[in-house]
Amino acid sequence: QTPLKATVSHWWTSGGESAAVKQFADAYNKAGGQWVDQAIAGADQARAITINRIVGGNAPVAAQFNTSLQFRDFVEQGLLNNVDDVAAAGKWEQIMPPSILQAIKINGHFYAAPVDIHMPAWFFYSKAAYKKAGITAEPQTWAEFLQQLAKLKAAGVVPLAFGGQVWQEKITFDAIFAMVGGADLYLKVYRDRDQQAVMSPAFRQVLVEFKKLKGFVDAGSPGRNWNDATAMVVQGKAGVQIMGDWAKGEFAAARQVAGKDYGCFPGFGPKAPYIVAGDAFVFPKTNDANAVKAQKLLANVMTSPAAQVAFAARKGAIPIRGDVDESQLDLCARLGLAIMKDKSRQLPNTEMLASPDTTGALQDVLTKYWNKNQSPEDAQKAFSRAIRDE
Amino acid sequence: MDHLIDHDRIAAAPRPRRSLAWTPARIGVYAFLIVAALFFLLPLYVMLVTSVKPMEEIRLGTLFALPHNLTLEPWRQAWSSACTGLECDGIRGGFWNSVAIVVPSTVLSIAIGAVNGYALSFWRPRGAGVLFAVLMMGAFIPAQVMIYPLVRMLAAASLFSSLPGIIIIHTIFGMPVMTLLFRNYYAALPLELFKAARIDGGGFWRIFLQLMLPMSTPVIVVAAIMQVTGIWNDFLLGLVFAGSEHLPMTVQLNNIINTTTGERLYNVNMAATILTSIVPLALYFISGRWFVRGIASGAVKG
Amino acid sequence: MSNVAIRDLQIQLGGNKVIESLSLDVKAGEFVVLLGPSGCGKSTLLHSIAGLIDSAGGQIEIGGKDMTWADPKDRGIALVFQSYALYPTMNVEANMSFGLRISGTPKAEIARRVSRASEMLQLGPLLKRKPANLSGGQRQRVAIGRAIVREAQVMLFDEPLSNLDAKLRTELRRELKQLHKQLGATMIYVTHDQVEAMTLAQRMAVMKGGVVQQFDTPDIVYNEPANLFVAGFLGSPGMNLFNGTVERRDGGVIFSNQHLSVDVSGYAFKHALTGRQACVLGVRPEDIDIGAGLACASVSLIEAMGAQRLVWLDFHGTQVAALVQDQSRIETESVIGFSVRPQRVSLFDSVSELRM
Amino acid sequence: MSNVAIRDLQIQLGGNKVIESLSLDVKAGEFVVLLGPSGCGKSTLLHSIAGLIDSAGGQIEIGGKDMTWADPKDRGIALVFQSYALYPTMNVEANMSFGLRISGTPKAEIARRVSRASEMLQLGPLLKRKPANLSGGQRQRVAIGRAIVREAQVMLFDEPLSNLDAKLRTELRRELKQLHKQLGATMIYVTHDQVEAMTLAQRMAVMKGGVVQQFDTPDIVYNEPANLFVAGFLGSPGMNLFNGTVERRDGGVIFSNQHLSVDVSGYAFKHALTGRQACVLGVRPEDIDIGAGLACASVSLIEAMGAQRLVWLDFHGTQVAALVQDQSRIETESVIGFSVRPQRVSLFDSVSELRM
Amino acid sequence: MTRKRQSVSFAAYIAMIPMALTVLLAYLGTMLWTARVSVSSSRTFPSGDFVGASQYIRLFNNERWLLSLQNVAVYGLLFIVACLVIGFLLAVFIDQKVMAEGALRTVFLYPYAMSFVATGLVWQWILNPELGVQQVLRQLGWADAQFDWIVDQDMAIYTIVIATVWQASGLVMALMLSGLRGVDEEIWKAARIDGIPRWRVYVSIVLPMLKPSLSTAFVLLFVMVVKVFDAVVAMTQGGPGTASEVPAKFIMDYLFGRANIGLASAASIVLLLTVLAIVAPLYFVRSRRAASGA
Ligand SMILES: Nc1ncnc2c1ncn2[C@@H]1O[C@H](COP(=O)(O)OP(=O)(O)OP(=O)(O)O)[C@@H](O)[C@H]1O
Ligand SMILES: Nc1ncnc2c1ncn2[C@@H]1O[C@H](COP(=O)(O)OP(=O)(O)OP(=O)(O)O)[C@@H](O)[C@H]1O
Ligand SMILES: [Mg+2]
Ligand SMILES: [Mg+2]
Repeated sequence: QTPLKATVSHWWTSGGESAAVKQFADAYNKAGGQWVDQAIAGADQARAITINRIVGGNAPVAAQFNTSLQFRDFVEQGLLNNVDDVAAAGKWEQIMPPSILQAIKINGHFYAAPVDIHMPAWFFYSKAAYKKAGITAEPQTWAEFLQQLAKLKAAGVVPLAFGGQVWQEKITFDAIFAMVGGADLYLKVYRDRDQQAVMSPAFRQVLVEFKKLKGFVDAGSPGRNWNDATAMVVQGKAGVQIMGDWAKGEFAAARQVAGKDYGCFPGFGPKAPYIVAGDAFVFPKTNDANAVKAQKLLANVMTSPAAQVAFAARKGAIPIRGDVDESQLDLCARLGLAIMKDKSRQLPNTEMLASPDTTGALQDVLTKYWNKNQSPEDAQKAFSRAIRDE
Repeated sequence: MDHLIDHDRIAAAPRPRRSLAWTPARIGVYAFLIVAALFFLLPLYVMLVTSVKPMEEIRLGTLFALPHNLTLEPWRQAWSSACTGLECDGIRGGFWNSVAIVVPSTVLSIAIGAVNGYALSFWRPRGAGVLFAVLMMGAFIPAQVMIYPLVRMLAAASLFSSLPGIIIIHTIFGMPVMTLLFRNYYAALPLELFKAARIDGGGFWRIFLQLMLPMSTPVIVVAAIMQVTGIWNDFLLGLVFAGSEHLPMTVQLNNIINTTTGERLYNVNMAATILTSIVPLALYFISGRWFVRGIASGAVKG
Repeated sequence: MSNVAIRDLQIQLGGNKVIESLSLDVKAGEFVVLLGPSGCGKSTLLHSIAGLIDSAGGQIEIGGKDMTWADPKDRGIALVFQSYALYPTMNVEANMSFGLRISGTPKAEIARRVSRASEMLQLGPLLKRKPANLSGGQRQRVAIGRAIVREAQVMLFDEPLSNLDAKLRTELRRELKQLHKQLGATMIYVTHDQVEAMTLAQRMAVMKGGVVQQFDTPDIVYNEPANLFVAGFLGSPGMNLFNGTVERRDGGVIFSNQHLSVDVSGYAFKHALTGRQACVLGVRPEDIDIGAGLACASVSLIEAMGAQRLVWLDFHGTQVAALVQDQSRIETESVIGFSVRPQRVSLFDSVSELRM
Repeated sequence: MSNVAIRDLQIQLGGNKVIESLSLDVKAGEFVVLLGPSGCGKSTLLHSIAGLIDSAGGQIEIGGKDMTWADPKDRGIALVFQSYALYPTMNVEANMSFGLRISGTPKAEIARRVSRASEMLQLGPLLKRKPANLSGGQRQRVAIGRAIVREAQVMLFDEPLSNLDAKLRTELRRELKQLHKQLGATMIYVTHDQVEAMTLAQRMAVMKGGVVQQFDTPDIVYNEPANLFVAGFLGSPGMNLFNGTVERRDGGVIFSNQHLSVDVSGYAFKHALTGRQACVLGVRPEDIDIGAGLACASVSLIEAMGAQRLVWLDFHGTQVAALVQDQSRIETESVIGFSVRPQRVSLFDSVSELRM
Repeated sequence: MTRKRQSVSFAAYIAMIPMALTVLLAYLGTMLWTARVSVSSSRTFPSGDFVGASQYIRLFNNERWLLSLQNVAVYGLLFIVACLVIGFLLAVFIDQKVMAEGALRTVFLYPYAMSFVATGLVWQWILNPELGVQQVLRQLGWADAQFDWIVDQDMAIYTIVIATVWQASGLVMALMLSGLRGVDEEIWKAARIDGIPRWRVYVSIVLPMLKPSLSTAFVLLFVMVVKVFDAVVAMTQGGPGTASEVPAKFIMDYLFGRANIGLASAASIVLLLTVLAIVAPLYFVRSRRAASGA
């Protein structure tokens, strides 16, 4: 019997990511398949290639997307196969967090296999820098956090390691939004597109607080890559960075250990919201029976507990399911996995709630507000327009 | 008195080659060139230095400093073990694919551009002017906008995901500029040469191949510089149209450099970038002797 | 052996009407020389015969076929460019053989023709040089060679010898004449050298401003110019011209003005002379005898020209040139008598400027 | 008013030794004409005087100063290029005035010079045209104009009139002479036109293969050529040459060979003749009298040349040219007698080829 | 117009076939396709509906788009002028029979061979006030050296100019050099006789003779301007804020990241029309001048 050949397109190209994706490949090969890797760096790029390959009649067996609305158009065009039977067999409905399910289950069918959960708004801090500034505990409130930033500043370190690129600005904003505005407001604005909520004083306050961070970033921040910002924390040049959990890879590369050299917390206090994002694979439509079999096998293998934990450990993410062997995971991931058990703390990130177009428009609004002298009121108006604009 | 001055002059006159004398003007020339060269080399210096530093040193952010612990590991890694997805074979993997794409694409696009330019400046077939105008407009459409319809066309012609497919695509995208380049070059040649060749009974192809092409070396060099560089460095079109068996080297390069959320190894990135550029750089260096002087010399009084 | 017939040719270049309406009939195998002042349209005419310039009107017939719109290569012509137009990337040999190679002439035949031309033009040692490394005259010879090897039915030469020394020029002149005999090709030849024109031409056309002024044998053109322009243009210097009147008197015909009077009784008038008529008398320098005569003039300049001398006389304010063959002593500033040979004069109507 | 002195000049081009060792002394204000076969190095010489070609040895002195390595612009020269070398993107006016504008000549002065040159060269209506839209002769005139307006101390002309018609050529010749007088500039002038050479030159240099063969007044060069080459090169055609021996006999000096014998008693030998010596006798076509004489030859060709005719005689296998002035009847193929004017011959040593 | 020559070789028409096919299918085809998509509500995939000018309306209500146009105008002007000037100067200076001509040529040309993905990063570092030139100057004791354009709202676009000029002027140099080498030696000689200073020869004689090369270079640079993308993404990502946004990046964002090819197509069409509006008059003037033969 020839192995089930599966071309898999994804954008995991760095060393750590390669190690992670290898877990999937090994698992798949062991399960009787043959993994053909198609790595393409850059998420936008990779998705564009996938689109074109599908159009040109040369689709991969599986293609990576973010767990979001990105592939909604594919479904509407009837370009994807569903994996309903795998989902049913694997009891996805029960084991997966609702925000993920919401993204992959469209019109009652499962069109994607989620493979990891990223929390894009962790707070990483340098223990050395905190020591230097005389801070001993993680902040429990937003106000406390601001005070700590001020202390760090006084101690001569850059308080907030910040990469001034739109997507990083957006992550930071969403973190603040979730913390300061609360989950309700967050959902009202992002999910329900509630104009009133956007124009509310509470939202205005979120904007104001967000902008306060501007006082704690250094002059070199605009355009900085996230990993350069992380490097500042690694070296103790900066105090805190708000970044996705993939940043742990940089700490690891510098041989720093969570809890020892640096700390991580997902928000302020025990009830802080936990923003959920992640990656998923979709399965382009094909009539080739073998390919369909391969797709199902892939969906099954990639969501299996063993592969999940092996993958997440190397990727810096957390598994999509709780029933895994946590010992392989690091401190932060274990913390995340624990939080995931509390469904009330989960918040979907914007990509899951709004179309890529709208998300982009929001980024435009935020970057302007962050970088220019725009009043919060004007930003509110722009925000409301961007949300309305479909 | 006159006598003496004459002797002085003779003594002072640099005997062998006047043109190499160190006049103030010449010193100025060299000063300008050296300053310009330094400016141009600055980024390369940073790239080179970065490529031989370990990551710890790079994180320090001392950009211009020479490496403390010089390491060639990044180069080795870039060449043979950097990961792009599952494979960790460095950038060497696509080298021959790139060659297989670049050589025919460059030759074909230059050939077609030269023929077009030649026909446009000397023969002016009816309607060619309009075609050329539209072609030039086409140069301004972002290539990415064109990809989708082109994919469908090539798929319809069963050329999608094949070597001929990507060669055709590069030829299409190169055509406006190549045509323009050659058209303008030929427009500057004396028309009498063309007339003489017509009298000699030269037809369209003869005149082109035996008279115009030999006179085109400088512009062919420029065209080759542009096409080889452009096609060698392209990865988007290669990625979309070449099919997975023919992925060019730059796909690996891009995969190594362009990671979004994985860790970034700047030293490997720089080494990989420099390594990938070796082929065009070699071309630049070699091309020099083809910039000959005085093409029109002796052809026409004017 | 093709004739060349041009009818009502019109040519515009960059907005200028260079040739307005030109007709010229060159018989098959004839050797025709074009003469005319610089910029009168000679090169333009040759180029349009060759099909290199589109005509704005009229017709060009070569070998009995209408070739007005034919391709240059189908006209059976060869052309020596005034500007040489050598192929800069080819050596002399390749420059000459290019056309033959294109037409697929056998190698041996090419070699034969090239070696013959290069011998005739003394290009032997230069065969492997590129045009940029040649002197002006050498380039010109290569240009001639390129035309010669084609052995075309109609050969067009645009001032082919202007950069050559007298010796070579004389030789080549002879060789071209020889070639003409041998090939029997029709030749149209532009030159400014009147000796060349006289010796080569079976007929010569004198042009001015895109219009043919006279087209006849050299003898007739020289001795019986059709109009004042031709009279003044040909010869170096041209005819001496005297304004005056001509009338029947004392049983003869007399030309006279204030200072001069010539008995032109033997003159062959085209139309019978009626009454007294304003006219211009023209006489060539060689037809003025110096030393004796009724008219007196002072010598203003003597130009030695090797075998002979050109004496410029100041005759009541007009300069009169006289060609003196003998070695007799003449001094500048001296006053001297001269006479006009009456049987050698030409008369032109003052108004129409045409020969009477 | 600068002299030009060239000493032992050596020039190499592309590996060829074009000029091996050339010396030439041109006095201040002199008008010197360079003559020589195509490719003998005339243009090369002019270019090296102008400083456009680096010499491989020797010295060039202009106006008393060593200019061997001076910049062209510092040499006080103007040069008309054989290939014109007009600036293709500038119109005629700009071509002429560019150098002046650069040197900061006042506007009025520029206008004056340009208008004078363009009048002299009849370029008036063409001032706004670009070179590409001019005829060959018009381009040449622009090239002359560009040199003239510079009013330089030394003016170099490389075949400046080769593309012009005879009439214009005569006029310009006169104008250049005039200009020379007026400016007093030193002029070195390359031409192939012997009439031009004869009429313009104060002295002329005849070159061959990069070596000056004779440098003297036109009269002397024409009548007493220094060697066989000059004898054959000058004149069109050149001297008729007869091999033979010369010896003192019967109280006189006699040149003789199998068929011809000439009494050259009056000949001014440079060195006294000793015994019998092999030599070459040269005589110009115009010094051969036809119709009477001891020698008989058959007429092989008659070339009409307007005022005179060139009769080619077949004299025992050698072609002898005779210039005939009168209108007497001569027919080809007929046998005719001729004689050589003994007072006009030149004698050359058979071995050294130098004038005896 | 006079009658056209009828004898244009048949081969000339054959030779134009590849160009004709390319133009008709690839260029005209995609232009029409793009125009069609721009009046539909297409998102990730083209859809066949018709929504009139609504994408265009949305486009022109988009601040970022308007800013992009403005930026690209400023950028384009500076970039083209700088590249032409520097490229020409480099070509001229290299043409002075200098030593190591080949090496110098390569030095000026090498940036063109390097992917901006990496060199853009290097430029980002060099220009970064905390890492690059400013920092070095300060360490050298020039305490208030200020060179922070890349993080400055008003100056960021100029840093893109610097980096792209660095990349492209070598190419202009090569183009100019190929033109320069086609200038007849005799012209130089004539100018030397006329006593024209070398720089003046270049400006007044050679430069006009290089018009074809110049116009090639100009079009090339213009295309680069319209398509400028890599450099912006690699150096500033359009920032700080939207200070260095450019149309090509806008189009790319909407084409892929934001999955709205309708809007992206509308933007492409607008861009194309803008280019036409700039180029057409130039073209018209030129062809008029050529026709009048002056
Ligand atoms: N660039 C060059 N490289 C090699 N040889 C050259 C070069 N230029 C000229 N020559 C040779 O040098 C010789 C002298 O050339 P030059 O141009 O001075 O001749 P010239 O006397 O002006 O002849 P003409 O009367 O034909 O113009 C010629 O034989 C020519 O072939
Ligand atoms: N491309 C052109 N555009 C405009 N006018 C032109 C063009 N070419 C030539 N002319 C003009 O046409 C006229 C005839 O030119 P042509 O070259 O035929 O003269 P020519 O008789 O050969 O003169 P020459 O004896 O000087 O070579 C000239 O007055 C010239 O200025
Ligand atoms: Mg002409
Ligand atoms: Mg010469």
